[in-house]
Amino acid sequence: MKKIEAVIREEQLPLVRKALEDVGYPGITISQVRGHGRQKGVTQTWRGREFTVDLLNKAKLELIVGDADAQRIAQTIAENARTGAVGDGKIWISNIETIIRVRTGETGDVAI
Amino acid sequence: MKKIEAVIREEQLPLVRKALEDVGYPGITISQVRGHGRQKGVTQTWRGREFTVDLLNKAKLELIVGDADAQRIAQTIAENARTGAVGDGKIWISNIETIIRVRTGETGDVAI
Amino acid sequence: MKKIEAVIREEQLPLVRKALEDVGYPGITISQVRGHGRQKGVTQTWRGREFTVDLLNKAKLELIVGDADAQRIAQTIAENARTGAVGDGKIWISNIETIIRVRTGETGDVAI
Amino acid sequence: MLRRMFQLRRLFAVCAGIFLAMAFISTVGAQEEPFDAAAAVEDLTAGLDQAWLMIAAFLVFFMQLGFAMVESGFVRSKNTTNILMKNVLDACIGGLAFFAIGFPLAYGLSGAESNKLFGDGNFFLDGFSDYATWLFQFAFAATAATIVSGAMAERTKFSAYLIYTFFISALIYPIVVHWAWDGNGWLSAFAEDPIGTNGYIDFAGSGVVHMVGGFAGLVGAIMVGPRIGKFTGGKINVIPGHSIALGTLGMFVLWVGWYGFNPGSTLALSGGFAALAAKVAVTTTLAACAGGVTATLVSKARSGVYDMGLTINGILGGLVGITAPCATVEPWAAIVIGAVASAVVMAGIELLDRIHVDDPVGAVSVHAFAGLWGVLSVGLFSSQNGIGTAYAETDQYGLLVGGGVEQLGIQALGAGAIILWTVATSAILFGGIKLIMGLRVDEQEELMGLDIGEHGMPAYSFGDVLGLESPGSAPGAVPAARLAGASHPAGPAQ
Amino acid sequence: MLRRMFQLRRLFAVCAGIFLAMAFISTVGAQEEPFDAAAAVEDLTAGLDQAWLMIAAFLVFFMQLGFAMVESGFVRSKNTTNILMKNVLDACIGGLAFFAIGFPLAYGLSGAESNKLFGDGNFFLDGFSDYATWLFQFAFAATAATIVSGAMAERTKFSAYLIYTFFISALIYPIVVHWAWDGNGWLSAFAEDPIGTNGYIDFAGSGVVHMVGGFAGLVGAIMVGPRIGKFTGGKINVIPGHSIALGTLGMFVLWVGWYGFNPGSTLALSGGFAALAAKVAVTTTLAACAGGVTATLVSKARSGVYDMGLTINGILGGLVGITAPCATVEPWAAIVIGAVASAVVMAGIELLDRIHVDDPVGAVSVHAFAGLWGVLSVGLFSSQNGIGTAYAETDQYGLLVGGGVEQLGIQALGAGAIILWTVATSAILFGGIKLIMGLRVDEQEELMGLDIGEHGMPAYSFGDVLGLESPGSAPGAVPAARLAGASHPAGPAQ
Amino acid sequence: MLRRMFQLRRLFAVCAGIFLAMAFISTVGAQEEPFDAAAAVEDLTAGLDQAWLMIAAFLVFFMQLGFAMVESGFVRSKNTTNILMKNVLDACIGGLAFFAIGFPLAYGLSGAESNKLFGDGNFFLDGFSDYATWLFQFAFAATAATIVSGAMAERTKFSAYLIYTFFISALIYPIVVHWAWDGNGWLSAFAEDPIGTNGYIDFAGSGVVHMVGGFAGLVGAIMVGPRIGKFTGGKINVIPGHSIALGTLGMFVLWVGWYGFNPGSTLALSGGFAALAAKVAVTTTLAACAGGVTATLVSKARSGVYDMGLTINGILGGLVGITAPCATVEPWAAIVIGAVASAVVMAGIELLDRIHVDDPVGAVSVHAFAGLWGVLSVGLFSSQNGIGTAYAETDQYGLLVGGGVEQLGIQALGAGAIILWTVATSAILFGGIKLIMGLRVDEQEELMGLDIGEHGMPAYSFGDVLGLESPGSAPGAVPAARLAGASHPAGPAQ
Ligand SMILES: Nc1ncnc2c1ncn2[C@@H]1O[C@H](COP(=O)(O)OP(=O)(O)O)[C@@H](O)[C@H]1O
Ligand SMILES: Nc1ncnc2c1ncn2[C@@H]1O[C@H](COP(=O)(O)OP(=O)(O)O)[C@@H](O)[C@H]1O
Ligand SMILES: Nc1ncnc2c1ncn2[C@@H]1O[C@H](COP(=O)(O)OP(=O)(O)O)[C@@H](O)[C@H]1O
Repeated sequence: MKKIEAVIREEQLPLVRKALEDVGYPGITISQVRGHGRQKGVTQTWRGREFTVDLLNKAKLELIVGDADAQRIAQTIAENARTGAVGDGKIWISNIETIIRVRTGETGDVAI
Repeated sequence: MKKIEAVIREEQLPLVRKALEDVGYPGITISQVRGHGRQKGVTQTWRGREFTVDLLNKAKLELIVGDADAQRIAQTIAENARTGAVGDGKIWISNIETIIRVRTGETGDVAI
Repeated sequence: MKKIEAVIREEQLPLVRKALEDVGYPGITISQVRGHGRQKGVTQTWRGREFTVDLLNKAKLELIVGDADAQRIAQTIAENARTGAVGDGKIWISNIETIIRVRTGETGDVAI
Repeated sequence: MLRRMFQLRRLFAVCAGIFLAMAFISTVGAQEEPFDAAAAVEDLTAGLDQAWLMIAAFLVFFMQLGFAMVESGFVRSKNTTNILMKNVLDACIGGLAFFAIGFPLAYGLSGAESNKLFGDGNFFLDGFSDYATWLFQFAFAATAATIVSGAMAERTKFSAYLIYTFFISALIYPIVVHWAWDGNGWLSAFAEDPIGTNGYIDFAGSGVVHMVGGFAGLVGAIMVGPRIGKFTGGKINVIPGHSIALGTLGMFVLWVGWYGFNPGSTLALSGGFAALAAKVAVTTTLAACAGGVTATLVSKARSGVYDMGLTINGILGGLVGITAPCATVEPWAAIVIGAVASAVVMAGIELLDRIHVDDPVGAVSVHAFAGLWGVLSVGLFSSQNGIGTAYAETDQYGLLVGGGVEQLGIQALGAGAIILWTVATSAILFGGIKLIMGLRVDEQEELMGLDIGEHGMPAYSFGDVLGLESPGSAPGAVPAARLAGASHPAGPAQ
Repeated sequence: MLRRMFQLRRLFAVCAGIFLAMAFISTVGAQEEPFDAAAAVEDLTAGLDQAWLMIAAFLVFFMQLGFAMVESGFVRSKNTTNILMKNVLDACIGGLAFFAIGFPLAYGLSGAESNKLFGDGNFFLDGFSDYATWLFQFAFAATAATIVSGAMAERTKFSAYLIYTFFISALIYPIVVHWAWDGNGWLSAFAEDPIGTNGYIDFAGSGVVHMVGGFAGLVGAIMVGPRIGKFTGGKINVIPGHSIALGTLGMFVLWVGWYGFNPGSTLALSGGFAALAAKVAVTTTLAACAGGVTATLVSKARSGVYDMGLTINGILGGLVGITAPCATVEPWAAIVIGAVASAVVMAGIELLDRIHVDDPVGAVSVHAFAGLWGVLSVGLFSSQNGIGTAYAETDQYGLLVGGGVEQLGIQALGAGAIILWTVATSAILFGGIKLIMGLRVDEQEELMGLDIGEHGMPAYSFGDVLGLESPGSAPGAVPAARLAGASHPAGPAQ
Repeated sequence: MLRRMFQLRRLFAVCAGIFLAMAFISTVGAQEEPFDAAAAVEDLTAGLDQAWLMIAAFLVFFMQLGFAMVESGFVRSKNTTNILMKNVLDACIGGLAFFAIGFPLAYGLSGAESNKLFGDGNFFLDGFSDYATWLFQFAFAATAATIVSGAMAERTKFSAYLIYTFFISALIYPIVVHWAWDGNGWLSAFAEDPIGTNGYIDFAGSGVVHMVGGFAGLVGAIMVGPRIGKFTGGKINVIPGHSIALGTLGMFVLWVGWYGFNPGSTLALSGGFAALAAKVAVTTTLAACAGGVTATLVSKARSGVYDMGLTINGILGGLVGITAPCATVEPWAAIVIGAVASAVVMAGIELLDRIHVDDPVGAVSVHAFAGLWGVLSVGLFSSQNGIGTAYAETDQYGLLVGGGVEQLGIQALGAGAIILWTVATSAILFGGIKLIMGLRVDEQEELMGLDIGEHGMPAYSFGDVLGLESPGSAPGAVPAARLAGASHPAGPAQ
């Protein structure tokens, strides 16, 4: 099994989720994070003074998927999260050794 | 060393934490996430109109544990997070290469 | 590629970020978490009654870095997050198989 | 004395007002008629006094917001919608109930008289046209009702609460009003032949309003039981509220509203009452200040921190305490009464914890216990001059300022009667509800929060974008569960 | 009748007040002159009446806070600063516009007269010194303006909104005021020779204020179009607001403010008006209560939960509904009117969803639709006695209480005229803005939230420490983008 | 002139009120006595005037909520409880201090007189029964005190702040009141023989209240030093507040409260004062509107966004600026004064940043700088008619409207005296506190937030379930640290 982690723009999330539904996926866990890569932050203004916020809100997606599906699902995310401007985010994949479905106690691919 | 990640119902957290204390564990990191797997969301109502919220709040637990303890601790979590209904969550285990205790700079099993 | 995950005190974050900027790093993703290890919590007071909060707010950092940089960056974080008191946190490193830059679709070290 | 006379004058003034309006219409046409000073003064007097009553009523009604904010700040965010909606429905149901039944039972007259125990006329305001009085009394009734929601917060069924709130506004509270404030009430200081020398003195209602709400809340809190996790195996746990900002907002709103509650209880400005109202505003202020300072210093001494939650409760305790004696004590005594009230509140919170009664917002300590202290303090601190100006020339006044023990005894009697009535009727009411439909939400709902279970919506949603995609339920969509797990208790594995 | 006379007396009283101040100064020196009762009474009358008007104005202005809080609670957190600032600027721009142009168009007199269609004098308050009247009318104008922001929330350009708000305060609203409330207005019940028997009766402005705001909002909501994601392929989606606590806070503030809006519309207390104001306060209260209870019960029956959002809307609907008839109907009718208003609001929300008009906070349903109901209800429920006391002895009153159909007809005529004028002028105004500068923010900004795009700041920031390190922009620093992506549409890869 | 006479009349009226209450009691028995118009009018006058003073006091006290909300909205969430509690204790400690010492130093009379520099009688209100006056003055004192908390927010020790707040209410503010407003004060426009022609004119206290609070805040902000991270190596960093919603809420509450502050400063309605109060309400409104519009437009021009924080500060600046001249200038001048005040506030914020003084909420710019502008603007814009109505017939009035330079000179003198006194006493006070106990929390506490360090609780807790499990501290439990790290500086490794 693989774990796909994707950090994307919050506002692309609806699109990505729709695309995932179309290709099918076993489940997803999402959290709010902040970060920056090449993107250099945005300017905000507080009582007359401008300042740079260099950690921007992003959505982090985690999906545990079977080995066979990993590449396809990662591609789906990448394509739908893309706007072409800096700040689009990163996706990375790592290996998972065991998975347990809490409800049933099942483990292995059937538990994904 | 292993990393155990568990996504469980928020309301099961107290039970799980108590059970973990009973079996012993080195430390824990918890975050609020949203997700769905087989669970199809809940209905909410906003000014007269019902709608489905399909991302539900969950608690995500991360524990770095020694290789020997991983299975036992994952089982403890699974058993105590279980209600038997969809939405109970997933637990997955992956490998960790290095660990550093910030306070002392120690690394390896002693730093867990 | 490696993934560095660090759980540190929130109030050390500015220092750590400054140090990271000095040594250079490709990007970072930060989230708010709660946790405890050896630290036994703090006392709070609510309408006259004291209680122990045993899950403390921490900042979690995630950085995907090249294999060569992992050790150096982890050390930088450790040194700058250190106060010497319990609660300083943990850093752990694991392996990443693939990385994709969403904006361009590039993969591999160039996408970090 | 002033007040006793006033009751009669009120009706007269209102009638005069209506008469004058007519007179006015005709005189305007013939502008040059001789000036009738007496009629004009009568008109102005009615205008001034009714304006005072209305403005005071607006301020007292404003306290609804104060209660809603303090209570919601002191509960967890998952029960915020629930406590807010209880506060809103208190006002709404209370208004209709008090219109139909409550006010008639308190002050209603069938023929020319009611009896010593309850009013019996003017149902649905039939034949009653002193609207300013109704408005003012309604705002008080809404206050009494709203106190209970705090004591029973975070676990009480919404439907059960609605039934309760109807009955406190329609029955439990109005009867006490009749006893203590109607000219015919058996306890009333305004009765022809009052009990003892002065009758039971409760100027703005430490007993009539706050003890009724507070003791009903106590009974409710006991009967509904503590929240899950509050007391575990003899251990007292702490369940902090979710917003000190809302709590502080509510406290300040209540303080401002109290300037309607206490000074407004002169019911008039003319006839020298303005000076009395001003004095009441001062004693009210000083008691609140003393309550706040006391709680701050005591909490610092006890737990080493300046405890904002206790300070809010302490100020409110000071305000509740001064509500009965505000017109009859001197400023220095107001400070003492406020400080002691604050201590009573803190001791009450400790006590309830010890005996495992769970009052999430401190409503019982603030309203029942500090209210009781306020009622008794009339018998301890009222000055001869104070009672003389507001009620009647008398040699029965505060024990500690040399006025003998009689008034203290009557105050104790009044307090006892109010407690007895309130506890008895509340116990029957909550007992009945528990038997027939249950008082409490089920465990799963309590854990998930009542906002989701009873109202279908959390109170807050700060992560905009993450929530955006939620689709509306298209007709025919698969019905989703209201509670994530509750509706599938060990449902079939898929 | 009372009111008609009153208009003349007002000017007289103010002049008398100024004269008296002078007189007073001289008499104080010679304290022992004979007491002039008529002069003293005149002074007190002016004092009392102006105080009432001012206090009512303060309460009505307080409603600005109520609108700001309800509207911000009902939108997403990413558009909170935006809706708050729109509400603030409504008041600020509205105040200046109403001073310069609005009030003159409503009530201004050049020479001794205006015409039936608009006032034409006293620009910049030149030659006008009845300041209490201006203040009261300003607070009303601000109310009408602020309604629209809710209906167009979460997607309207700030600059476009500023232009609109200037014109509603300077032109659209004042003309309607002139028609309905000025002594020369063609619809006015205070005209020498009013239309029909009584003229158009709208005591505190269900039509004049709320329908104007509500229908302008309807036009605006249609012209700006629905929010992204609200209607997708024929499906009605739900976009919940971000804070029920703010919504409830706002509702209670509005309720309290309404005690200035309705009872204050007697414009005086003397001459028997105090009793009328008190009656108005009671009908207002009962309608609000009935609106709240109705929404609660209907929502429970329809969707199985006690729906807080609808309850808030229902109470506000009850208040809007009773605003026209508050002085002329009996308490029982107020309950009916409030309950029906609440039902109208709920039906309106449903209807707008169905026809794909996106009104994020329910402003159109609450103000336009319940306002229309309120105007018509005058013709249905006004009692003969009610109209007699507040306006004129007449045999034309409520249809359902036996007073014939004429008044209902006139009410319908008035409502029709208001709708026509408001819709026409709003359509031209919003159409013009759309053409010249655009009404709507761009898509990227709407998705990110208007707070960032228009105001450079999110409304909330709860994670302190994580934000601490943000450095201020040193001069010469690399300019960063306002929107994370918008300004680099497919910018060069680095 | 009106006001000067009024001071004497006030005492008389109160006495008359009490007398009348007595008279009334006896006459009621014998209803048919001849009608004494003079006595009745005297009673009504006292009633009306005291009611005005009380209602104004309630509104001014309401400003405590406004300050608490603006200040908490403008600081970070980790210091929210702290700033709220400082605001609450301001009122509480201020009330007791002003009762015991402050009011006596301001207005107290020993025997029949005080001196030009301070009052010296009526300590603990001994021998003083004009309660409405005390209440009104207390509300003003609480305002002056509360301003400082904002300027010193997010790093000042709570205990140090409590000491300061006692002294400003007991000493620093009351002395200025005596100088400027007491009939014996050396600057007072109400003195027998005032300085210059008219004396120092400060109708509602731009100088007496706002400059005192603002300059004390300036001294405090300098002496406590900037927050960690505000200025780093010559760079000016930005530390945004945590809630625009609370900031807006507070601003609107302050605006409403200002309707008590300024119009209430007529101190009466009778004797023609009602018309003056209404005029004051209008100038106050227009200045606030102009302040808001100015800040909005300037911020848009300067930084490209509609800056809500500046708009809030700009409106408050407009209100502070108009506070001194509100009674003596014409409406058009109020608009100019408000607009300039708003510009002064924005320039002040910029200036303080440049000279590295850290004022987290803009209190110094709003209250000290706009207050100073307000005081001077009296000498620039007061019309002859305006000064004549509110003070005395005179040929010394506003320089820019042709009244000569004298009044401007006296205003500058008054402002200078206030600044000197306030800065000197504040410097001694804060210097003493710094020496003896320290002004500032330690670094670790500042980083963690004062809510945890001083009050043992964060202000907010939105993640309910995750917090649920916290057990209460069972007796004998291992004592846990208050701050996560502070108490274990390099504690033993475990
Ligand atoms: N090396 C990295 N490690 C961890 N997170 C990263 C890394 N690079 C980027 N991110 C995350 O991805 C987000 C977008 O990255 P950014 O570099 O701005 O986009 P782009 O790939 O278009 O250059 C960042 O906000 C950050 O959260
Ligand atoms: N494949 C997955 N990848 C990531 N998270 C998952 C996955 N499956 C489930 N989850 C997480 O577990 C939670 C519960 O999953 P769900 O499928 O509803 O439970 P069950 O295992 O009982 O079917 C989800 O809300 C989601 O956060
Ligand atoms: N074994 C672990 N697994 C997951 N998180 C841990 C673990 N140990 C510590 N942490 C995280 O690190 C934080 C600090 O740990 P703590 O043990 O208090 O510090 P120290 O290393 O100084 O003893 C905790 O709050 C927790 O979030």
